[in-house]
Amino acid sequence: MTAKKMNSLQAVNSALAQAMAEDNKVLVLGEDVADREGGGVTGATAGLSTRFGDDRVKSTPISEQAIIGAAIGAALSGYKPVAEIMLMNFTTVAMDMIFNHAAKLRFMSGGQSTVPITIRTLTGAGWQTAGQHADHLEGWFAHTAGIKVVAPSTPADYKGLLLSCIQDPDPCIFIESAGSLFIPGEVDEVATPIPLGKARIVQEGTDITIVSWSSQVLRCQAALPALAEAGISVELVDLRTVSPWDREAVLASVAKTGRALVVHEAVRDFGPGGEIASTIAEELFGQLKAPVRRLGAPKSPVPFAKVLEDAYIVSPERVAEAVKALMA
Amino acid sequence: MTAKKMNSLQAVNSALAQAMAEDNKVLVLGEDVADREGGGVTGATAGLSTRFGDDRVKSTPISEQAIIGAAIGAALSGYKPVAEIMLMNFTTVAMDMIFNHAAKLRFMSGGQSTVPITIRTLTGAGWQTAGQHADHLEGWFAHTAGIKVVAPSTPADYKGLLLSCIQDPDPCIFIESAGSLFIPGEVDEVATPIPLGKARIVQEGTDITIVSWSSQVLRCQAALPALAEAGISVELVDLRTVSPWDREAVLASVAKTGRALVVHEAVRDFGPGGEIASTIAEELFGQLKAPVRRLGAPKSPVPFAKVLEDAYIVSPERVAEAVKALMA
Amino acid sequence: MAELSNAPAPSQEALVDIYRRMIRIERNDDAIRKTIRLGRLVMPYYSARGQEVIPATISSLLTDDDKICTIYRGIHDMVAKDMPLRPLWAEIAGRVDGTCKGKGGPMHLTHPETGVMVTTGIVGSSMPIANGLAWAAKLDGSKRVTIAYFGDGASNIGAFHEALNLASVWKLPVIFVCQNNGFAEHTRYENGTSVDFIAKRAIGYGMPGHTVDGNDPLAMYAAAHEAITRAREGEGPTLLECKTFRFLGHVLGDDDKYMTKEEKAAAIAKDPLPAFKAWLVAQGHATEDQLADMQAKIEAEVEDAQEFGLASPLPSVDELRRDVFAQEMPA
Amino acid sequence: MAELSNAPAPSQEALVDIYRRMIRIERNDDAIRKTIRLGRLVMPYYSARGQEVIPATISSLLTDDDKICTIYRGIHDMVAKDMPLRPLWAEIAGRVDGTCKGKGGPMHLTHPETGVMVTTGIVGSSMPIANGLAWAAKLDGSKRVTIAYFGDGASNIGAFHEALNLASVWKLPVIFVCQNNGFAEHTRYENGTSVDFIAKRAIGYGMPGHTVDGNDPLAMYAAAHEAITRAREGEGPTLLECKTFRFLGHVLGDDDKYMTKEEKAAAIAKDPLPAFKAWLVAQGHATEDQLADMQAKIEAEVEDAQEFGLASPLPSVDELRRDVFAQEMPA
Ligand SMILES: Cc1ncc(C[n+]2csc(CCOP(=O)(O)OP(=O)(O)O)c2C)c(N)n1
Ligand SMILES: Cc1ncc(C[n+]2csc(CCOP(=O)(O)OP(=O)(O)O)c2C)c(N)n1
Ligand SMILES: [Mg+2]
Ligand SMILES: [Mg+2]
Repeated sequence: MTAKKMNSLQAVNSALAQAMAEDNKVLVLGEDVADREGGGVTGATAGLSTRFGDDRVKSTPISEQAIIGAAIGAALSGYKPVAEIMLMNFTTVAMDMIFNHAAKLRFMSGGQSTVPITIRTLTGAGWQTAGQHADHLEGWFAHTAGIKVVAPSTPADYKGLLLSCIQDPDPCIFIESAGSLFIPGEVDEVATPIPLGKARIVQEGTDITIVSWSSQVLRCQAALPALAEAGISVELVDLRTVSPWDREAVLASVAKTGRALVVHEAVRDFGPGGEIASTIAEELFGQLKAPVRRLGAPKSPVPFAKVLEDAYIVSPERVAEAVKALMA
Repeated sequence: MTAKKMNSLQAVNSALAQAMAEDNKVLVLGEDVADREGGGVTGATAGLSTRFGDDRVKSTPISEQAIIGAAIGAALSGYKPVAEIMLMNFTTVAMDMIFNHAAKLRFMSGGQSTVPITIRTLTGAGWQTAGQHADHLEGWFAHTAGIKVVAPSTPADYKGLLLSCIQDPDPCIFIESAGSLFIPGEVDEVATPIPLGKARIVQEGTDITIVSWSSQVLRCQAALPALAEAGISVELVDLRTVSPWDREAVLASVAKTGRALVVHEAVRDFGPGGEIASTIAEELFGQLKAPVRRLGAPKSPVPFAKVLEDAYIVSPERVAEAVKALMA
Repeated sequence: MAELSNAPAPSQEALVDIYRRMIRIERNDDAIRKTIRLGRLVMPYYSARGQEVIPATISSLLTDDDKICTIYRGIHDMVAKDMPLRPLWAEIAGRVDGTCKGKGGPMHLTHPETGVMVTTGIVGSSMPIANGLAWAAKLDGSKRVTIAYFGDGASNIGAFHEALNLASVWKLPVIFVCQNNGFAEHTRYENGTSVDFIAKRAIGYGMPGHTVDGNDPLAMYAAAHEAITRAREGEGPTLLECKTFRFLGHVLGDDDKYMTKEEKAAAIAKDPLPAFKAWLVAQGHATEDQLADMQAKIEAEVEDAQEFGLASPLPSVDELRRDVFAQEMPA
Repeated sequence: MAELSNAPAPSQEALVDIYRRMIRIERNDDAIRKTIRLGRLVMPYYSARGQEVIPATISSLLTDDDKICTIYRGIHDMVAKDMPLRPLWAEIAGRVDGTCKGKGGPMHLTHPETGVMVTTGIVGSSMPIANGLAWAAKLDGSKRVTIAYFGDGASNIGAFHEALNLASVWKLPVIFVCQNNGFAEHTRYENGTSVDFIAKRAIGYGMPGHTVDGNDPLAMYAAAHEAITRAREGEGPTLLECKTFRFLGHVLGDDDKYMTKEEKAAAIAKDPLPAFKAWLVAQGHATEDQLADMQAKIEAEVEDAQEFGLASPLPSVDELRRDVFAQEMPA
């Protein structure tokens, strides 16, 4: 297999092209996705309509409910649509279609309906897009029965996990995040799907487990050299899939290290970290050397000013500090 | 103060009438809320338009985005609108207005905008309304910066907390729940607002703390006699406000009992219980006699068949079982 | 009952078939209501009594391959589409032999074999999904069409707008059928809707829109024929506003306070069922006997379905772990 | 530039005032772009260069009491509404003296004193909120009006539909102003919108709708005057579709691949700013000198605002705990 250096945005494009070439049931729809419209505002879908035709790659009006509705209906008819919701905050205008329909039709129909759609959506602080363009809402979707939540951090994972989402028989929300989108890495030109629900051990260690996902993994990774210098052996687990999450991998790691820190970019309060932290605390009760701690954004909308946005995101320094505090 | 026997639905009506009489900035809007339309499908708003006029109590088209939008705009102009979204699942069609606007305008405007709206919404399993009419989504809102989440369980609390929501300067979502709506209780005819963010100790105890809210409190209460008989002294805490939640009261209680069970009707997985359980485990690390456990709905849409719906809800029996297991 | 000049007249067979669908809807509805009143069924029930003509006529022009998306008030649409009654009854009784194994219930009945693809309890949400079904037909190179049923109140929600616009831009083979019964729950049409005829909204989407007497099978046939033909021939969507009335209020048990006794009585007096039956006989399209025979068969079918449904076993609680995802969840 | 017969002609003062607002928009936009290019401002910038006439004309008919709700591409609307430039610049620079203390940024500029109530980054969401502001005006017994600004692409989203319907049913004093620049991000009007004129959608809401040349101050004045008068007199909402063009693509830096060089050049050749200026002078409404003087003052104002904004202090991180709720959150 030939590997190529590309960033995560290019990996998304590459995954879409591979999936469309391998399976002609795969469709792409969303605002500006066709080449007539420039192949997406970020270029994520560039070239696809030219290569696979305007029938399979369709630009839409600004109508997120109609986008997800069209994807659901096509999925009920045997297609595998990949719908782009430009930014995660815009899922709120399509939330009925996602929550009440895409996620529930299989159950409500007693298994007759299958909705193998993938919703690609971008989010994340760091680009000064302020309060309505950067929320990490994976916690909402993880709390939703019937939809899988995928949040990669590296180009290879963006590609391999997107391939899995597209082929998965269930609806998946695939979260692309500002903090990781343009970081390059090696990606196979013809990639093997990476199974959903399986975590990746970014670094093995013995003193403490850090559990993270999406761009936040990179910020945790950035904290590792300082921690190594401080003599702390960190095991960093990238969940990759937030729901269903890899309980076994996480519990095995914490059982070994005895300490855990859960870190996400989403707001900490009532965030997805609560599930993971409370599961660890419950399952490993009496075996932990320190309380399980969670780091996340403050309970605040994403701010505009750079100085505030920087403080909003959990920085590598704060990760390092928290780890040191837990080791103390 | 004269008290009257009424159920929680009547308490809501009574609170609205009291609030409208006391403050002519209070408005009511929503589908069918005016008396011309029968004063609401459940009668929650019956009599209000006749008493306070059709200008202040307005029935709307089936347009939840327009309902919340109108409430926000009126609130920005000094009014205190109480918007009804008939059922909580329908908040999904208005989620942009709630999440991106109502909750964020104060912050994004640097404090210039104030959005004192109350969103009343009904939900909860038990009425065989199946997959799209009964979800408890308080976890989503509790994860949202800028909105308060209130979930009463008794008629007196329905009234007193709704009065507080209406007068509160921040947007509040007020959750009415099937399992508690028709249970009667004593309510003051002219009631005093009950402060938001303060839990209620339903029963004092020394062995274990149960934390719950909304209709689930009643199911926990129903488990108390059996537990008392088993010789277990339970402290039952009704949070009343899910966000901001009463950390002090909960931590004080668990510090005393050394054991905690968090129970809600919402789906357990990535549910609001995670915040509470992980906070307890973290703050009281080393002081707990047993792991903190959470009970909630399975990760499933709400099912139709009664036998499934019954199994979906956390029953008093399951609460009792879980308590006993923690005491074992 | 005026025959429209520029539309093909339905054949005798088609007329009788429409009546068959109507009476099947009505007999089934009657049985459901009786069973609920006896306490043998427990469910929120949104009867469509009075609205039979609309789906009966439309379905007479559809095949099993054609799809419908309907709503909580949609059992008439399904019965018109010839969905079998046994699994329907088992479903509304919450039993394992239900179309949805008892997990969906009356608001989410689903039966892909007869084209009943989605039943939604969310106002307006049938429409965006219908577009997707229609898009798939187009991709398949098939001539099948999709019907999105919805109410007058639903024409005021955002999903309506987005769906009609997309359908028009993409020229989808979908027909948006508004069953305008004059009320949205307790709200009278004009108190929620800003335009005198919902069909006028079609202008805003560059698509044909027609207001039809939804109680008149011939008018409905003409309008539906035109819309379905257009869709099959790749000419795109149509909005049909079919005026009708629901005889039993919003939900069974509704006290109808929000309407006058007179208007209700007047509407019921125009009940299309006996009227159409009398017309069929008067025109010689069928004899009283033939229709009585047809009705008897339908009543037997309904009775059989009722018995079947109520005798079907209750689902196991393990069902809560099934069909959430394709893969069963661990216990 | 044709004067419409059935509308009051704007006075000389009004004409010059419209020009003043236009040039204030343009000079400010120019300064923002230069400052961004110099790297002294970092923000996503959605220039409205080319669309000045629309809010300039409308604002000339408004008072400080009248409200607007606008969008990410809305700085022209605010400047036209005479929002002071110092806090505007401080805000887009993310500083404490910004209208929003640097927390909202360019997409959420807010200035209630001049009626700039909400700026949203969500397509379509200005409209439902504008209704509430209009409802409040009605409840107050005030004659103030609210303007909801939005783009052509926004006319395809659900919020548009719900807002226009409610405004009509409630007869709200609101004017829906669609700044139709022919593109929604990279999508050409006709590829996303199913109707040739967005104004036609007004028919579906029983409200007046007009398509106007949004680059023609006289046509805009006539249409805006009529709509605003209607609203003030309690006759309800109007939909105005104002045709225009954005000279600088969707977002600053956009490479415009999705349009032809020719159409862009043709649009820019019709730049309303120099045309209107020349017309004013030719008609004797103002002299070159007067307008140059006005421009110089505006440039000084812009320069001052820029300096002020860039010199203002950065916010403290404590701001993350403030204004989330009315009460400051504990550290
Ligand atoms: C989004 C949403 N809002 C509100 C409701 C509650 N609701 C159920 S039916 C109904 C009335 C619908 O009226 P209409 O569309 O005319 O259909 P009909 O019931 O008359 O057939 C309402 C408001 C809902 N189901 N979904
Ligand atoms: C609900 C939603 N969907 C998508 C977007 C992304 N987006 C931002 S601007 C825009 C185009 C809007 O076009 P138009 O309404 O014509 O306004 P213009 O930018 O041309 O002024 C899109 C799709 C958004 N902000 N909100
Ligand atoms: Mg109706
Ligand atoms: Mg535009």
